[in-house]
Amino acid sequence: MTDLFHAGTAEDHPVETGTVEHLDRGPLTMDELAEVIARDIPEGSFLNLGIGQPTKIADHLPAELGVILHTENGMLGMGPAADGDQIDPDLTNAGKVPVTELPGASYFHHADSFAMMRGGHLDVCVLGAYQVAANGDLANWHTGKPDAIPAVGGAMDLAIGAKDVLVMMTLFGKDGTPKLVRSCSYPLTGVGCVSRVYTDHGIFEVGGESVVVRATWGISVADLEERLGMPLATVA
Amino acid sequence: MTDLFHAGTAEDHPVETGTVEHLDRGPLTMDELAEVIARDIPEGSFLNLGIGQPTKIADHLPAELGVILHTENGMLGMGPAADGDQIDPDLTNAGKVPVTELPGASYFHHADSFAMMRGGHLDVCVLGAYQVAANGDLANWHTGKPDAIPAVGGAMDLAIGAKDVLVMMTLFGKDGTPKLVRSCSYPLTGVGCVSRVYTDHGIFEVGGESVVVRATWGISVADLEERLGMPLATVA
Amino acid sequence: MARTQLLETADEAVAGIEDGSTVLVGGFGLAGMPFDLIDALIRQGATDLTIVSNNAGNGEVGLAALLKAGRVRKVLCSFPRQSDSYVFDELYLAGRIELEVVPQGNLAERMRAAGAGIGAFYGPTAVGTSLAEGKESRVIDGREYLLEYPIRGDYALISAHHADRLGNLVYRKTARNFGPVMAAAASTTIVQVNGVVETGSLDPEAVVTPSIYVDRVVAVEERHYTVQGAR
Amino acid sequence: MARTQLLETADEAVAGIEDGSTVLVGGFGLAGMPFDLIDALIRQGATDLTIVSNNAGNGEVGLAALLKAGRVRKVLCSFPRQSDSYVFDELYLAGRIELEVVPQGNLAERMRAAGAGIGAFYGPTAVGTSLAEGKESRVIDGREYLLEYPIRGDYALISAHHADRLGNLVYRKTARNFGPVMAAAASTTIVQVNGVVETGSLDPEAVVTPSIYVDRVVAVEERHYTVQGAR
Repeated sequence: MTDLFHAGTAEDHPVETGTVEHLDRGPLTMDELAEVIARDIPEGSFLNLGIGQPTKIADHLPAELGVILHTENGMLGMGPAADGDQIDPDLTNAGKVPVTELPGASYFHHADSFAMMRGGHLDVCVLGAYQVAANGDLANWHTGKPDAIPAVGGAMDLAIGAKDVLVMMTLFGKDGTPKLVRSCSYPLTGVGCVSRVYTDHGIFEVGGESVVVRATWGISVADLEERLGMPLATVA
Repeated sequence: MTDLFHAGTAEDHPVETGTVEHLDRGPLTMDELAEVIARDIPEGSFLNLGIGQPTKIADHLPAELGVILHTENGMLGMGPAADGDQIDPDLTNAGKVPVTELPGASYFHHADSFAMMRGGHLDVCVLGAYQVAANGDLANWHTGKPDAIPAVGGAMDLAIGAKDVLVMMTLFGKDGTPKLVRSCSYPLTGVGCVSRVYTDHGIFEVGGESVVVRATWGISVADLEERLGMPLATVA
Repeated sequence: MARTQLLETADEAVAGIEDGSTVLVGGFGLAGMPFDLIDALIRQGATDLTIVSNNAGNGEVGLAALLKAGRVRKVLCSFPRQSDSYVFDELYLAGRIELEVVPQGNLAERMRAAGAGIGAFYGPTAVGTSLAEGKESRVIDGREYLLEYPIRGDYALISAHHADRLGNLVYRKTARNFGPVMAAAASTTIVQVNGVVETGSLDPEAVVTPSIYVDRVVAVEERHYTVQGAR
Repeated sequence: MARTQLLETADEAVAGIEDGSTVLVGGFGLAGMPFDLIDALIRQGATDLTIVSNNAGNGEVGLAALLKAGRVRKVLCSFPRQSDSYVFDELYLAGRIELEVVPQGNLAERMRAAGAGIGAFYGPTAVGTSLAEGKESRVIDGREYLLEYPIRGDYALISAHHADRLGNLVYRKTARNFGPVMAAAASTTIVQVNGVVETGSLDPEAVVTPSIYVDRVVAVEERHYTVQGAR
């Protein structure tokens, strides 16, 4: 499994290495992707994980890394999901799933919690997405379909709040349509806010002059360019 | 002493009685004035007392009235001044005088404390003043002298924050100049914010079409009109 | 606000809520939702209400029950759509309820502004999105912000853990959520608690909502409800 | 902000503060003043500082000592003039220090805005006074407000009661005052505490400043100072 993390260990950070194509295996599973992202979370970070797939990342953060989880419903120091007797209806994460409390936790009300986010105090947040654009635009709150009930939650606050906004998603929709795009067709959550996109097929840096691919899994950079319909820069 | 309070008991509130001239005695002392004001504080009020003379009012509030004192440096439920072993450098009032804590007290930080004031949650505050104008303008923070060091503290926040802003002051300066005036010559603390002015010589309602005198001590309404140089309305 | 009233029943606690009121309702999903007060409000009968809450109800309890009873004209919330928000969904899709979606941070901060006497503020959220439409914007120090106005309530219905007899409140864990902000943003704040304790028994350093923000308190039986997502 | 550093001495805690920095200094009078950190800052030598604090020093200790050492170019505060503020008074009257008087509520709320990502806000204080001069005003719902901008610090020096090893803070009584607001408003927050306790020993419901706002912590000997106004 070491190879899986070639693009993601703290010691061997993708920013400092060249682009790696992993062609001896298929795309990552979402669990593998969570593990890759976890390796990129800096030691001691304050981290918010969006509802859905990103919550898996917590399972791959070693305790000694000292990462502290924020949940926007008013807590720092959130622990793993609660099981059995641990379940307390007064203690849930932002997805309303019962969770636990770690030593050193603290609780605060919603205005304080969002002040923490909007004031730029969180180091990293990882969000799911419908689409991310080459310039870092994020679309993850609304499909734009006329019969969809709009529901934004804290997504727009997270998108503009954390110092580093990462996206975790599959690179293609179920119909094969790319979700990393030149420009979002879905309603935006935030403008130019995403720095890096982690997908089953590759890791991409966005928001710069060109999209930079840091790693691929099960596909070459050349094939990715073709499927995404956009040029991709690599790092030597 | 009952007569002293004719204009001020809860049962016999000046709003509901005619103007009373107390000509059988001299002006009130500041302690007597504090007692008069205390009788006008409604039961269960949240009350802020300004630095200086107004702090004396606390000594005259019976516990059964359930008045809760706010101090803008972050506390509700402030008790009397601390003596001897009670003195704790971490527990002072807004004048930096050591005070005590009553059961049911709570502490909060400065932004929360001023949000409480500015959000209009305090029922009453009583402030000292250099001048109050007939329209309710308050001047209590700056003499306007060129060599004076300006220092506003929380005065401007209190002036606009409490539901009812009362002033406690001597009616005349040491040189005999009236401090209840047609229009303030000193720099303003707040515009049209004062509802009632309690002085050694009389109680006045301001901010209406005319200044209404509710009670006098040691001087007649007619003589007050002459000394203040303004017409005073009375209540039959 | 004058001295807090301690009431015997949730029905007494919600007495007098007028038709057409704006009611801030605490809770994030089920955590912190004032079930007993909402049930009492349904019995009380006030209608044509505007509800401000993070969600728009779960299952058929609490806020969902109020919606189902047809008492709500409009909902301001951040996240109406949930796995079990079918009551709201049906009303909304049938055009029988108005919805204003407000980003969660704006919902909290706009209520905080109402409680704090702030006339309006420039917030960083939703710039460049469809939720910015119709809002004034301004560039400050090179960053764009949107002008956001306070959200005030005629009433707040919230849930806390304990109150003392003066009305000071403490909460439990993430059930704190919107309670403290709503308590300060409403003209009349009504609180259900799991217990009323003697004045002086709460740590003054740990009081979260001082009694000045609390108008009516009622102690209720401990809540029992199914936790969504429990595994 | 990444993991909080626990340091052995106040000198280590204030290392690296640059000339010309804006430093938020906690305390209301002497309560909550970070004496040890200020003394260390005097030894450290940074100069040309802008200080944001409620007062401008008492006697010749703490902030007054920093002023006396000639390290301060400008003070933003609400209440410089006190019975024992003679160090400031002399510097000010001699034209050797700049003063910006800010109403206490604006001082607190403007720092809160800096910590909360608010670009600016319309506040109710000082309307119609000389402190409104030069400020934008706006009538909202029939009431006039002034536009107020955030006050950010490069550093905050504050005092708290206890920290846990992660950097979570609790305070004591009215010494809490500006500490929590300044901790969130500064790029680097430095805290002196009376003691560091094990992580997990603070009640999570009673933590006032979460560790995310705390960069450096140093435990100091208990403070001894004369209380002004004690009788």
